Amino acid sequence: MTTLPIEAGLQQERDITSVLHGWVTTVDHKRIGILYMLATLLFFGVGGIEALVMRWQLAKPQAGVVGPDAFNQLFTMHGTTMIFFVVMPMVLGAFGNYLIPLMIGARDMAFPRLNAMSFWLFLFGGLLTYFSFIAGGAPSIGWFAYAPLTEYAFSRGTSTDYWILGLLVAGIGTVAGAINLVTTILTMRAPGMKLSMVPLFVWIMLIDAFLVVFALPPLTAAQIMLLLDRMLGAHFFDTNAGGSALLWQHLFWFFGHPEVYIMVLPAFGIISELVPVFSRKVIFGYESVALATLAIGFISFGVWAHHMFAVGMSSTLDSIFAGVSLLIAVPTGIKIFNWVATLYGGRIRLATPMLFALGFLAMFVIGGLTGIMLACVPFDWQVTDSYFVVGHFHWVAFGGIVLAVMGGVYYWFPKATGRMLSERMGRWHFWLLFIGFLLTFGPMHAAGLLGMPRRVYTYLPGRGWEIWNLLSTIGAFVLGVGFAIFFVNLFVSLARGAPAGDDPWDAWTLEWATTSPPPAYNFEKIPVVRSRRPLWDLKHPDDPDWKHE
Amino acid sequence: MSSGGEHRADDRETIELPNSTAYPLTLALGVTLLAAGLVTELVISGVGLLLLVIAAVGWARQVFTPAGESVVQVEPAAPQAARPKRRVETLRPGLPGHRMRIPEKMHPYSAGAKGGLVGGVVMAGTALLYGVLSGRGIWYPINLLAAMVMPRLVDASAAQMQLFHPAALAIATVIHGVSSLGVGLMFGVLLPTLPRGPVLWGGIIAPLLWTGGIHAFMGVLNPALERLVDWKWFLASQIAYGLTVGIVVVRSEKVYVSQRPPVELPE
Amino acid sequence: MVQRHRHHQCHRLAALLSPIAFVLVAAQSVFAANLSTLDPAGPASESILNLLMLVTAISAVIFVAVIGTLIYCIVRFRETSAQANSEPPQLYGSAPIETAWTVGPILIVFVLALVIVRTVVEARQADPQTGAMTVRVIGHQWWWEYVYPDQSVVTANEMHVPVSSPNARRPIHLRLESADVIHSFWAPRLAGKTDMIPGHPNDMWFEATQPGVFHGQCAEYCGSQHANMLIRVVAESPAEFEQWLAAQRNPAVDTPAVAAGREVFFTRTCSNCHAIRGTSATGTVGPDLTHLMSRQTIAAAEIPNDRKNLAAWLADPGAMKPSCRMPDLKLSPAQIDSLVSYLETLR
Amino acid sequence: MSRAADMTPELAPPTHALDRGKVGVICFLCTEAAFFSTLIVAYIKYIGQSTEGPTPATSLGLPLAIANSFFLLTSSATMAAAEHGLKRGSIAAFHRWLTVTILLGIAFLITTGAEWKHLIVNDGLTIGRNLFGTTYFTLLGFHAAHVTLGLTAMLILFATARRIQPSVRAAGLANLLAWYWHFVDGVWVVIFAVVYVLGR
Repeated sequence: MTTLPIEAGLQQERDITSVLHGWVTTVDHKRIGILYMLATLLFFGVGGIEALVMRWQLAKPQAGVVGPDAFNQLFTMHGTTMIFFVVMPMVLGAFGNYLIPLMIGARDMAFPRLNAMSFWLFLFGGLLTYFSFIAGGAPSIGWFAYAPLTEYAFSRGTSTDYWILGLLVAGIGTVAGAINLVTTILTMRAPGMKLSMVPLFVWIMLIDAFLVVFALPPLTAAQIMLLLDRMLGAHFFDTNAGGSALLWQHLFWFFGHPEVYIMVLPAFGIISELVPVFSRKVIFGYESVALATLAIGFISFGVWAHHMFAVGMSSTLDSIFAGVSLLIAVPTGIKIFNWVATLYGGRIRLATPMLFALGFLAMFVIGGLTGIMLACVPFDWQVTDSYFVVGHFHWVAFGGIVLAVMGGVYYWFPKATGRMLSERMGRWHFWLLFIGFLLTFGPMHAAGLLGMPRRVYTYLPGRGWEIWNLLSTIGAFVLGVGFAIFFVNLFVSLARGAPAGDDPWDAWTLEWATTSPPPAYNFEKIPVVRSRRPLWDLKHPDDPDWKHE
Repeated sequence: MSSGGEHRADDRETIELPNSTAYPLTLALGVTLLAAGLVTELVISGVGLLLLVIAAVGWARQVFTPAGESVVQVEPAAPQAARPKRRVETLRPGLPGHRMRIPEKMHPYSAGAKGGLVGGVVMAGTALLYGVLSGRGIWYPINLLAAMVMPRLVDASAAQMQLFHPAALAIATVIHGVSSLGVGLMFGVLLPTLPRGPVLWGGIIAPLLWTGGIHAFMGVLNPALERLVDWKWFLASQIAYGLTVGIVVVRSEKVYVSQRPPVELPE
Repeated sequence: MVQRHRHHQCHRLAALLSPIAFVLVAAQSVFAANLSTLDPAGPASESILNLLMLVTAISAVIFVAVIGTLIYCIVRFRETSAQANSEPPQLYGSAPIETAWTVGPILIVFVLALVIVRTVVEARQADPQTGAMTVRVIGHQWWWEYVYPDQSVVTANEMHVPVSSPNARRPIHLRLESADVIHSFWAPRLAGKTDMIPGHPNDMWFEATQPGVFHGQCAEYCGSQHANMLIRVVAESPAEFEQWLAAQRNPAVDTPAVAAGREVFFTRTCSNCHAIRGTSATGTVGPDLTHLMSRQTIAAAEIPNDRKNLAAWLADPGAMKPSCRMPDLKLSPAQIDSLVSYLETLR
Repeated sequence: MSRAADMTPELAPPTHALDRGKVGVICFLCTEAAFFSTLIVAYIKYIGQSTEGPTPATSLGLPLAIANSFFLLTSSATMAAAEHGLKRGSIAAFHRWLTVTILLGIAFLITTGAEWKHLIVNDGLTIGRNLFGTTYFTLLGFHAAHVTLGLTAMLILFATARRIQPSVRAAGLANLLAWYWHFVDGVWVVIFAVVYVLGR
């Protein structure tokens, strides 16, 4: 078979400057998706190194690797980076951008130029935030930046302003990207492809993009208020002038909790694609998975104050937010059960993408269960803001999002590059990640239960935390090795990987119906779709899905 | 507006695609400099604003004139070798086809719901009977259940538990009703799938397991109940409930499960 | 009675969940630092531990069921080479089974929600009416101020409370305030944490059912020295506590022998920030020093309060506690020596 | 394997009724609504919380606000008329009604400016004075900025409408711009209720 170059159909690019020029001026959703991927991997490396330095400092009590201010900057930038400059742009920008037009049989996004702008706003926003390091110190306010610590009286200098402005800039890009995704999914589907036929990944991304549309503006507004406080002497969060410290928390978490789902739903989407293909079965309960996602989306706007059980709300509010938070367990459980039921009676192929998907399933159950624990308000009073919470959200963020995303990378890398990633290195990568993950984040739960608060740059000996912190640090470095193998795998396979062919996994969605990598226009002819698995129909002409759906 | 999305499956060999352009990058840079100027020098904001305007104008020109797009020639791709066709196995001998929603037949949901409600009545009756026979009166078991959510009943004495509390009656009714109905629904669906049928499982095994499990945690679930309950009667009421659900469910006629999706998604 | 009953409950649960408890408890040979949530020393933290055990048990059941099924599927349904040319039957779903696994979690959540409502209300209704002793706790960057309004006592970083017993309950009511940013009061063996928010005072209640020094630390990130904002709650018998109160109520002694050090204190701006009752020093920025030497540690850290450390602290506070608010006053060694001698009389 | 194009050729391609521009603008207005909701929530939260004067009761007058409401609400109607004119293909009607709309918008800005001048010069109310000033100038400022943006877009459309042919496209743009303008008016109605009625 022939593999068309990515720029097929566009002008030929030979020397390095014109290649670069081609990439920075591109409006092709696939190239923008790849740019997103490269940029987020870069930020991921930076955020990961920040985490390793912190773990090194915490490996033993009263270590002197970094001082308090450097440490506080590190955890602020680690959280900010991983959430705003890694996970969100990776799932929405890289995966959403690259896959959605292909999956729905479109030639590009609805607004290709806006798409390019979204990427550059994200990248420049990230760089602006990091510029604070050069401009006199990074922000040291924590990623949720609680007022009044962020007010000028307590955070002098410009670092906090850089944090606000960088996130504002990136935020505009994110919202524009979300609008683009919604519009693309609603208006650009291939003929015949009803909304009830799009791949679950697309369904989930549609809901995800809606969450961005409604959740991000409150953060933007809150950040502008904070900026006005800092620059023009306004009093939104100035408690001495009657301003409220809690208003910031309410606004931030009104964004912040949907944000958790903005990050994790695409992981659900990836899993919903991988599990059926590697079980050789149609997803068990397509409608339930889609509706459960919708339910999670709705409920996620009603749970924000469960981050605030310790701020002294009334018992009524505590109970309501606890109840609604518990309720989220129901649709989440439905999804997990549906994925497992998809495995049941299938033919499971343990290729690397599936390893990550199965790792996700196992770990996400635990993350979900500790989430239920945290919704139990009195228990939350003990462990909120402790290392138990750090363990919990990393369990979800890493055991959920990162494992799913890695599975997605192994699954779609052949489509994007025309080459397979090495399975051997993939297996090493997976097992190191899995073991390192358990070792890093498991002990954090124990440390939290034993009274260790989060965001401490050091701790005293004899508090019972040493062993857990040491294990965590060892685990973090195992993770580091795992990711080093991953990056090696990316580079080596890009140059020397086995040719992938159009459809290496024998899959069923439209992106596998074109070449790897696809031409700029994606499809020679836009396919006509009659079922949820158009490639099944193609591969089983005597027994197509559409006769049954 | 541009991009070739509107071109559907047609015979054309060419496709219109938007041209590469630096305006999105320029506009993003303008916004960033505008922001950066606020914490450095306002001059930088000025430059940012200028870039922003230039980019916006250029962008608009591209969108609203044909200059923004060019026609791309489609290169026909070589056909790939066909993959060997894979046979699809049937679900199980005797079952229709290989695509279905399972199970083939089931007791209707209404049977489970009805069983749950009737079982709930029988269970409540057992509990009230206990109240009467033990001489503590009918409010005693009701108050015990309500103490699960009523802090003022948690430390109440056995004597206080015999009095009538309207709120306790309301709360106990809700808790009992919701649980009876929910468990009935679950039993109705799940029990027939277990070997030896619903009556044994629902009537004996499930109540034993359930009571055993709950025994360990009753002190947290409902400390008042754990303090004052008679476990023999507790188990008896559970068995009464389970047997009732099992009997109601098996007495219902099995129906075919719809092969349509349970809900229709928007199109 | 209630208390005893619940204690019993806790042990039964702990036995049931022994594998989990074992991992956590056995690895820590002793709770040397007195700040484990798993080792409650009062009814507030004990009822939380009970709730944790309940949720852990429910979670364990769910976990075993889901992970068991998952592993079973992986083992049982691995593709074999014989199956390479066929596809398995395509199951599209099952309305009844999906109904069951929707209703089941709803019921679990329903029951949990009921228990949560009760425990939350229970914790909050704790006893202003039963004569709890009020302590105002004011969070500062980065130390704690404790005010006993009804006993006219002000101290810092070390809170004293009487032990509560079933016959003579001595509940404590904390009025939590902040002087600057948000802090959070957390002594895990006694109770869960409550935030201290400027402009939004909070309340919490606890009882200490055994004597001892209960540790904890600020649990809401509050700036540079968040990690060195340690809590010490000293629970002692009611008699000892009354003794302590009486001693704290006295104004500072004035010992002529340390007049030189006193001179340093009042001439070198110490009194701008610190108060010493019975003198003209009434600053409120830093800790009240009237009975400084009654405290075991200094600087809201585990630094023993002795002559050597006091001298080192005065020589360069930033060396012991980086970026702390107390400035380096550039005192000469002689001045430090006399100042420490003066401070040592503040018993 | 043959490629996707001839997947199920017997099926006629149905058309999607949804228009990209409209869906995009609706999404955009959703984000705007979420943004203004946040500012309005902050305003409501801080009503009466200022630790010192001036207060809305002493500083805000209804006459100017009612005049402003009149300008904006009327301009919504004239915007609809302009849009309708373009849809009928009458550039002249479009220009006529758009001119009225723009003038009404400018009148709104001038009135707002007058109110601000009064507040700043006479009452000494600035964004840094008290919570009322903080929330008032933030909310009204962002709204006025949106009005200004809308007017700029109208001016551009006014100047280029003749050149953007075929006129269907200009009509589509006018339609989207009208949605935006109605949205900005809607926000004003809420602001009027919150700032000048509820908060005074």
